[in-house]
Formats: sequence, C-alpha cells, structure tokens
Amino acid sequence: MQVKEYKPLIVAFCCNWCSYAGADLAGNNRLSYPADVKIIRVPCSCRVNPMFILRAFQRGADGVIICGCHPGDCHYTSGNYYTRRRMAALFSMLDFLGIEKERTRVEWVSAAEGAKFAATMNEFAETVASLGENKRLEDLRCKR
Amino acid sequence: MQRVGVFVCWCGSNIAGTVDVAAVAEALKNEPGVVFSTDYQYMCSQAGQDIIKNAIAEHNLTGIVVCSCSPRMHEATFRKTAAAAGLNPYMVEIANIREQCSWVHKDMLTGTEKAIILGKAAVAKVNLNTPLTPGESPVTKRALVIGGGIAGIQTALDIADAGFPVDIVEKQPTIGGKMAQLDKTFPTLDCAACILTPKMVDVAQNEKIRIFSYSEVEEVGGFVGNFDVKIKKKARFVKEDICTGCGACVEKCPMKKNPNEFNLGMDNRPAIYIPFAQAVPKVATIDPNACNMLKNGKCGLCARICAAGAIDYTQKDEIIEEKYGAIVVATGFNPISMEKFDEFAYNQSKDVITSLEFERLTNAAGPSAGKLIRPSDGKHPHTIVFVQCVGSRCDACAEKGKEYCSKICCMYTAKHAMLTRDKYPDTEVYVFYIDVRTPGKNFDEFYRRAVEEFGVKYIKGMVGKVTPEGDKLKVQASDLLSNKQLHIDADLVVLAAAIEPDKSARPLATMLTASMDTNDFFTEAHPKLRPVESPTAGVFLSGACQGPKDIPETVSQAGAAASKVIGLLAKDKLTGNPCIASSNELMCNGCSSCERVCPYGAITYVDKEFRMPDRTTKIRRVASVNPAVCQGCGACTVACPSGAMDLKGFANSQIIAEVDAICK
Amino acid sequence: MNKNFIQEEILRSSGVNPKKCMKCGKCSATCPAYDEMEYHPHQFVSMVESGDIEPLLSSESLYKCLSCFACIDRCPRGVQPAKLVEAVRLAVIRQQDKNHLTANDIPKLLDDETPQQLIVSAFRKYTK
Amino acid sequence: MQKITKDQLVEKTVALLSDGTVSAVLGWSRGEFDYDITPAVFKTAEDLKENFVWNDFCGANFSKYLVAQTGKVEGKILVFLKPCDTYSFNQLLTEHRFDREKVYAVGIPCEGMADIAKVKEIVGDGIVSIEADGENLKVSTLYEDAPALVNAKDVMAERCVNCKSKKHVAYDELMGDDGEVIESNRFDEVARLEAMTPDERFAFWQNELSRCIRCNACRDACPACTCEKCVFDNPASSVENKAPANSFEEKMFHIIRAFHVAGRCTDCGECSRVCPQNIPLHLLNRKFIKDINEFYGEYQAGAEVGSRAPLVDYTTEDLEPGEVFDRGDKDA
Repeated sequence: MQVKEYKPLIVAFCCNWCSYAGADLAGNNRLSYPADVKIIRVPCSCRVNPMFILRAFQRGADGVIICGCHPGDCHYTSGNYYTRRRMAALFSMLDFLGIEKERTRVEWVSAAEGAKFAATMNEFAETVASLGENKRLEDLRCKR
Repeated sequence: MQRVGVFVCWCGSNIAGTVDVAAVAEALKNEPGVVFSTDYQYMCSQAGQDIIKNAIAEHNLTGIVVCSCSPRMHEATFRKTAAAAGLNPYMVEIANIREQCSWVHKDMLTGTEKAIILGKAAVAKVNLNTPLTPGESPVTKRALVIGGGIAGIQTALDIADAGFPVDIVEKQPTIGGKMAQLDKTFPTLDCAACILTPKMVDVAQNEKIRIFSYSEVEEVGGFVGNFDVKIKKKARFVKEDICTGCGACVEKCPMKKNPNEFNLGMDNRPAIYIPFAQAVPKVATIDPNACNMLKNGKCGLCARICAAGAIDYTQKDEIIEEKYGAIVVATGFNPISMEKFDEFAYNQSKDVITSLEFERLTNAAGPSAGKLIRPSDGKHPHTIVFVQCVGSRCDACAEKGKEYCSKICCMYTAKHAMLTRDKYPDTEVYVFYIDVRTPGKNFDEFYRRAVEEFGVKYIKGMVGKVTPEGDKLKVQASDLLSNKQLHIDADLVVLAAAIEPDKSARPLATMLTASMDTNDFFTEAHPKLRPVESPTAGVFLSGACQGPKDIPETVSQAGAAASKVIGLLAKDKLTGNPCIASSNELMCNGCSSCERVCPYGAITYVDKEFRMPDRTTKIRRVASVNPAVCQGCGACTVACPSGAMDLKGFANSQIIAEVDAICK
Repeated sequence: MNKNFIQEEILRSSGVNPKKCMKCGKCSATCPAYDEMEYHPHQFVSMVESGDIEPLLSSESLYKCLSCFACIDRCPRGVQPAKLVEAVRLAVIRQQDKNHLTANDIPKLLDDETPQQLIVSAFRKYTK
Repeated sequence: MQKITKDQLVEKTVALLSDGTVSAVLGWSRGEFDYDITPAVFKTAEDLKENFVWNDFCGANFSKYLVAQTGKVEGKILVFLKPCDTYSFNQLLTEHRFDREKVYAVGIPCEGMADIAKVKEIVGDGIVSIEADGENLKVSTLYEDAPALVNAKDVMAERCVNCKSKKHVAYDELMGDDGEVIESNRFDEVARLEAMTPDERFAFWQNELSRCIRCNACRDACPACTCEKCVFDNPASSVENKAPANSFEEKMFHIIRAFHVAGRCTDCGECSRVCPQNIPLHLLNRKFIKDINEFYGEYQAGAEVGSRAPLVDYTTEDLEPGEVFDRGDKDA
C-alpha cells in the first residue's frame, strides 16, 4: 500500500493593495514559501466572508490565512478594522467548537513586506503541517 | 456557459523555467467552459496579444484567462487587448503563475502542479464573470470652499486661477480667518496683514470667485461631481451690493458697548460694525442681539445716516442652492477654552491672556494700537511669563485639554518673546517649556536667536499656579534643570493655548459623510499618500481642519487640495471602477448594516413596492448603492446577513468558485 | 526585599504608570511643600520609574508631602505623583513589617475615642 | 405561575379592539396540547375569548411576527411583549424591519416560562393536560390516575432560570409592574465549555450538532433571522440548503447563522426553545455575546433603538484576532 505523503493545503486571502503586492514582492525577490499556499485576491481583507473560510475548510483546506493592510493603513480607510473584529469573533467561535485555533490566522502584511509575507507563509505552513490534516471541519463528500 | 480561452505565458524562462507551460495549457483544456488553450513566449508582446485577439474572434470566446505575471503588472494590458477584440474587458482573469508560483518554487513538478491549480481557479472565476461597464457621471465644474481663512483663500485662488468658478462660504462677516488677527508671522516676521490682505483683495476681485460671507452650509446632498448644497446666508440687515463700507453708520451707532469678537473681546464695537479696516467684503453687518432697532424697534439711526440706503431692517436669512463638483473643507481651528484651567487664573485676572489675545495686543490695528500694555491697567508690563503646552499633550484631562501637540505654539511663543524683547528691551521675558519643538525650515535657528540674541529666558519646566496679588501675578513654577521652584512676580502671563478644530466641523462632517478622528479633525484618505483628500470622494481637506498646521504648511496643503480639485473638475465625465457593490432588492432587508460599515456613505435607502406571492403589494426599505461613490472595498457584503449585497467582479459565488477550485 | 520587587509593589499599590510622565515638572511647580523636600514630586516619578528607590525610602521628603493632591489635579498626563509618594510610604511601613490589617483585627481596635474615619483609612492603607 | 392573568389580558385587549385603538392582536392561541401554544392573529373579541391563552408555556417571542403582520393589517396591531421580547422588538426597530407607528405594544410581566422537556423528564410521556396550581403545575397523564404536582421553579426553561432582564425596554402601555435588569449567570455554561480542552469541546459539539435535522426551526423562530431570503435558501449563494449528510454541513449552518446574528442577537433563547432535538443552540449566540462583551465592552442588543452593533463598528485599538487566544491562555 502506498502511503500518500501529507501536504497541507493552505488558502490565503490577500488584500489587493498590500499583501497581494507583498506576495508579488516576495516573488520578485525569489523568497520561497511552500507551494501548498494558494492565494486568492480580494479587494480588501474586509471582503472575506466567514462563509469563504468555512467553505475552504469544508472542501479540505488545512489552514486559512487572511492578509490585509496594517491597521490604520487600509486603502479604504477602515476595511481592515472590520476584518479584525469579524475574524476575532469568528476565530474565537471556531475555537469554541473545538477547531484547532492554529488553523486560522490574520496577518497584516504591507506591499513592502515581501520578506514578511514569505516568512509568515513558511511559518504558518509549518504550523498547519504539524497539526496534520483538517478532520474537524471537512465535508467527507468533498474529500479527494 | 462561457466560452473560455486560456493563454499560458512563458515569460521567456521566467515562468517556463519552473513551470511546464505546455502541460498547464493542456491540463486546463479539460476545465469546464474552456474551448481553447495555448501557450506563448511573451503574451504581453504585440504578437502575444494578437494571439489572444485572433482566438477571441476565431473561437467566439466570451471570457479569457491569462496565466502570466501578477495582475498588478499586466491586468490592464490584457483588458485592453480584450476590449480591442470586442470582448468586455472585465471578462479577463489573470492567474498569477510568475510572482506567486514560478519565482517562489524551485522544481518543475511543484511549479507545474501549482500553476495548474491557479489556472483552474481563474477559469472557475471567469466562468462566473459578467460583463461590467464603468458607471459615468457628469461633473459640475464649480467648486465650493468651506471656510475663508488663509487655507480657503489660497485654495479658492488656485482653483479660480485654473479657470473654474469657486464659491467661498465663510460664517464670519469677512474672510481672512485667524491669520487676519495675527501680528507678525514666524520665522521671517513679515506682518500678517501685509501678506494676507492682498490675497483677500485678489479673492474679492477675481471674477471666478463668489464670496458668501456671514453664511453657513446648511445641507449637502449628492456625490462626487454632483453635490447639491444649500447655503444659508444669514441676514446682516445691510444690502451687501449697495453698502460702500464708508463706515458712517459704525461711527454714529449709539449701541457702542458690545464685545469686539475680532479683538477677542478686549475692546468694544458698535451694534453695526465692520470687523476690521481691510475686511472683504467691506460691508457693515448689524448684530441683531445688540441693535436697539432690531430688538425694540427704537433708533433707526444708521438707516437715516446711510447715504447709499443700504440698511434693511427687514432682511431675512436666505437659502441659496447651488451645484458643485468638488467641496474643499477649510474650517480651520480655534484656541481651546481656558475656562477650566483654574491654576493659571485666566478667569481671575485680565492680565492672564492667551497667545491669540497677545497677537491682538501687539497688532497695530489692535485694541491698544500695537502698544504692549497690561489689559487691566494699561501699564507697561516689565516681567512677562509665557507658558507653553497649555492644554496640549494633555492625557489626563480630556475634558480640559487635548492629547495631541498643537504644533504651532513653540514657534509663535518664540516669536512673541523675541518681538517683546526687541521692542521693549527693558522687559524680562520667561518662557516655560516642556520641549521646544522646532522642525521646519529656519525654525530652530529662529528659536535659538530668541535665546541667544534677544535674551529670552527659556526655562525647562512648567508653571504650577498663577496667583493674582495686588497688581502682580505671582507665578510659581519649577525649573527642572536646576531643580528649583521659582517664584516670579509677573505683570503679564501669556498662555499658549492648545488649538482645536472649529466647532462647525463636526456637523459639517456629518453632512459630507466625511470621517473624522476622535479629536474632530478630518481624516485624510491616506495618511501619507493622499493627505489632502477625504475618504469621501470629491471632498478635499485644506488647512488646520485636518490637523494643527502653521501658515506655510497650510498654504502648501491648500495648493495641493486645489490641484486635486482642478484635476477632478477638468474631467467632463467621471468613470468609476465597475467592481462595486450592488444590492439585490428582492433579498435586501433594509437593516442598515451595510450602511453602517460603508466608509464612503455610498449606501442610501429607498422605499420600494414589491409584489408578494399572494398578489398583495408590500413596501419595503431597501439599500441602494451610489455607483459614483462606492469604491468597491466589499465591507458591506460581509455585513449583509442575507447576501443581498454583493461585489461585482469579486462576487460571493466567484470567490467560492475559486476556493472550490483550489481545494478540489 | 529586592529592588525590583519594591518597585513592582509601589507601582501595583499606587496604580500609577510613571511611563506616562512627559517630564514637564508641573507637579513640582504646583507643590506647596517643594522647598521642604529633598526629592521633589517629579523626581519621585522619575526615580520610581528608573528603579532608584533606595534614596526615596530613607528620605525625609516622604513625610513632607502634605497629600494635598495638587500634583494629581494639575498633572496633564494623569500620572498622579502623590499616589506614588503614598505608595513609597507604604513600602517603608511594609519593610518594618507592620504592614497588614485584616478584618478580624478591627473589633479590638474599636473604642469610643478612635474616629471611625481613622479605621477606614487605616484599613484602606494597610490592606493593599 | 404568572402574576398577570389571562382574563386581565383578554379584557384589556377586547377594550382596545372595541375602541378602535388596534385592529388586530398578536397573541398566544390554544394548540393541540396545553403545552403546545401557537402564535396567532386575533381580530374579534369572540375569537379572543375562545382561543386566547396565557400560561407558563407562552414562551413565543412575537417581535418577529411584526415584520410580516404590520404589512397585512389596516390600522395598528397589538402585540404582547414579555421583558425579553422587548429587546428583540427594539433590535428589529433598529434594523427598520417594521413600522413602529403600526404597532401598539403592551408590556406584560413574566415570571419565567416552563420547559416541557423538563416536565416530561419528571412525569414522563402521555401528558393530557397541564394546569397552573399556585406555585405548581398540575400535570395529568394517560398513565396515572392522579395528576402529578410539579413545582414551576423546577421545570423553568434554562433561559428563564438565567433571565437577563425583567425590565421592559419598549412598550406603549405596561400592564403590571416593571422589573429590573438582572445580573444573571447566563455565561456560566459558555465559560464551562471554554475551560474544556479543544478535544472535549469538539466532542461536546459533535454530539450536540450531529443531532441536527436541519428543520430550520431555530432560524424560523429567531427574531434576528428575518432575512427576506436566507442565504441557505438561496441557490445563488453557493451555500444553499443541503440535507445533513455528514458532520460538517450543519456546523457550517450553525456557525454562519450565529455569525449573522452576532451583535444583533438579544439572547432571547427562542432558537433553543424551538429546537426539536434540544440542541443548546443559544450557547453559540451567547459565546458571541460573551466575546463581544469582553473584547469590545458590554453590549446588549436591543437595549436601545438605533445603537450600533459591535460587528459593524470598530475602534483603532481593537484587539487582534490572534490575541483572542492569548487572552484565554492568560486566564487559564
């Protein structure tokens, strides 16, 4: 029997104005991070609906990270402040339901922080990998 | 079903070095909707773009996915390509397989695998794309400047200079603002009036500029390019167009004892008055609370004396409605009230004054004709104590002072101290400071001159209390550097009061849906990169309404705001970003959640009639997004519980499709 | 008692955050007992902040403070120097080991002479 | 035992109907069993006298019904509001869900409602009638000749045991005396769960939520869930209704539902009252309320009309999502 090597699947929602550009900068500087990280571009971190996060977990993602502009630097002035409240509440709820808290994260990464982006992704991927597969939120019918 | 074309770019070896581009093109062929898939060395080159154009025509494509570099790089390029081929530019999606794939991953297998997944996500998204058209709105080529101080004056002049009509609304009877009250200006010591009044005259004479003095903004509707503004012109009981400003009425008015606001109440003015000699417009105004004719119907002297027949006791407030393309806020500042600072005895002694009062006392047109005297007895003061940071940098006493540094006090105090020593070398001048902050061209040099050349005694420490005793003011203070408590018998104490935004700013911000910070300063759209724009489109900020500023800074910000306004008014039409929010009225609850999170005030509510399944009709309140104001952040879409609010170009279904494609 | 411990105790029992101080000296400027004191109110703040507490513990200044609270009233940053002075006094008392009062001790202290106010303030002070 | 009687309510209502103040009444109507009370719209005095009920099982919160009913009635509709219902009433007004002018709200005191599940635990199944008898409920069953006496306090619903307020925050007319906001222990159960290990919590919720049959009763009774169309019913939302074939679907539903009402939920407890599977759904909402209180300051939805719900608000000093957990560790 062949044992399939476990590779975590990570969905990263990145704000178009900062972290998405930060990810581009990481690319420009050839700073590597695991290919398990897949980025979805959103206009602002406040566009991220909890539904998207749960959907990702449902479909088998092992970790979800939301990256936005640093508080105070939102392109839309206040979007990331709403993100901060919504995600604080949501993550606390997931924790309350017994979901490993390490699987969810919010990071503020500016367009200039390519190195921080890569480092964050490396560190997050490692954390998620050490937790193993997401079993508590996945939808069995959606499993590969 | 869409007909999707996929174009995988090699980017030379930038992508092809770590991604098997042919395999990616091949793999994506099997995705739903994909009818054409190819790869090419440089998709952004002319030849590459031709491949895209030809494929669109040949395969009747309704959507395309370009697997290439970051959309931040070439999304605009490929949108133009699509448009050139007759495809809606918003039917283009980019899969970022360079910056976020080939450049960060080392081996071919990993790179190719990830590129395919990113491509699939883009295909899944484009399948749900809909053609979008940017909204267009006309621009009313007229600007409104609220506030007629130096900030408003400069902004108005610069806008008018570019050929656009400008209206200034000023609540006082004259423009000029705080600068008109000042004596000299730091660090060059030009007289304020000498540099300001010519500008005021320019404003009065400029054909493009209308001045609504003694007026206030009453109501603001509309949005960028199309503001509808109601301006209340308060009754001044003098016909503005007839009054010649001769001043005969002012001289003859019997009701002489009213505190003169322009001199901060240090002397009196009649009930009918012109604030100062160089006022613009130079027109008399009757104070209805002081005029005997208006109060009791007895007198009427000014009407009899006025040769031009300008007096009109029946004048009423007038509402003027006008359309504007842009609004500049220049509401300025005021010194905070000293009422609550008992320790400085401001209320107990006339000889404890604020710095602005000191300006009037030293101003040649002021209550003492420029002679520095003690307000209580008119005697020459020999010992003067200046106290800095009164009410500034105040953390503990929110009800008394302000947490921020008021920025201008260090410099004007140095100016006051220096000028006093210059004109009256017999005076002893103390300045009590916590820090002396002098960032600015020639600012520190100026302060050093006050100390070194003019012998002003700067003492690190604070004044603890001021006690009036006889005709002296006992000043008890600490000298931190020599670790002593000082007791000074002063003749005059001058308080460098903190400054705060004008009280009219808060209601104005509500009218404009412009955001403010907790101190009531207007917030800028970006603290570094968009400092003169408010987050609300079409609203610009000039001067101290945005934060404490000195004159040079105010003037440069005023010019910057003007150039932003000119850039806006120069356009015939505003094209918006089509990726904006829109509400599905059938599902909208009208709950206001979206409105509360919208940073731009783009959401309003309308009552709409709906046909119910049982053939009755029901009127419901539903959200409506103003496409000219919405910037497309999407905060509302998450606040909306029913999912009625969605973002075009980043719809819920599109993002979920991407998630699904990635997680499949 | 080591230095850090005393510092922490003083900060805890006073509830003062000396880092808020912007070193304007208004506390000392306003202090009526200034000339009597070896260390002045602003010095209390900066010495406690830097942990230089030994000199304060043995200084007469502690008992020159009238607890008029003018410094608390006037301080623009809400640092409350008088509370620090009080806390240092308390630290001295603690070192003498007479530091605590429990509710059980109260009945035997009650008599017709002692004002209730005294008991209350002693209780407030010695239970911190 | 309720302090106010059915007769008092009927008398008041008939008077208001006959003098034309109101043209319809939202009240409780007799159901199949004594404990099975149905919300109903009464339009005549006869109907009221015959079918109106007021007893320890009149838990239904009518605020939500105003959204639909105010549009259907000419003139004003009378609604009875228990103290906890008034919060929902205000919250719906904040959200502009009905026209205040079309409602005549009568505040009535509430001594706490009974939970039929608790009654059944004591007396068993086969209940044929329940009558109030002083402090007790007299319960007759098919199987026992003599009715069982159950103390009303012993069978009080959890939400009433932990009642947060006996004060009416909205009414046009108040019957009886107004009470006070109560310092309740309503967050104790949430705190107990918080103190568990993640594995224990997961097991707890797995056990509870796996019983969900997705009947949507919680949603349909919830006064905060008044969406014209629920995302879970909307095919365009990509998350539309699905049968619970596995463990995650219902979790998704309940998390999203709780999130959608977070900051708006008044903690009225209707979700748990109507759940046929007795899932303690209110704990999810209370968790959000508890978090919001701790993160952003005390907030009671519906306490006043027009207040800004915490999740559509912010301060620049809010805590970071990561700190949510650090905070927990510190407490531990």
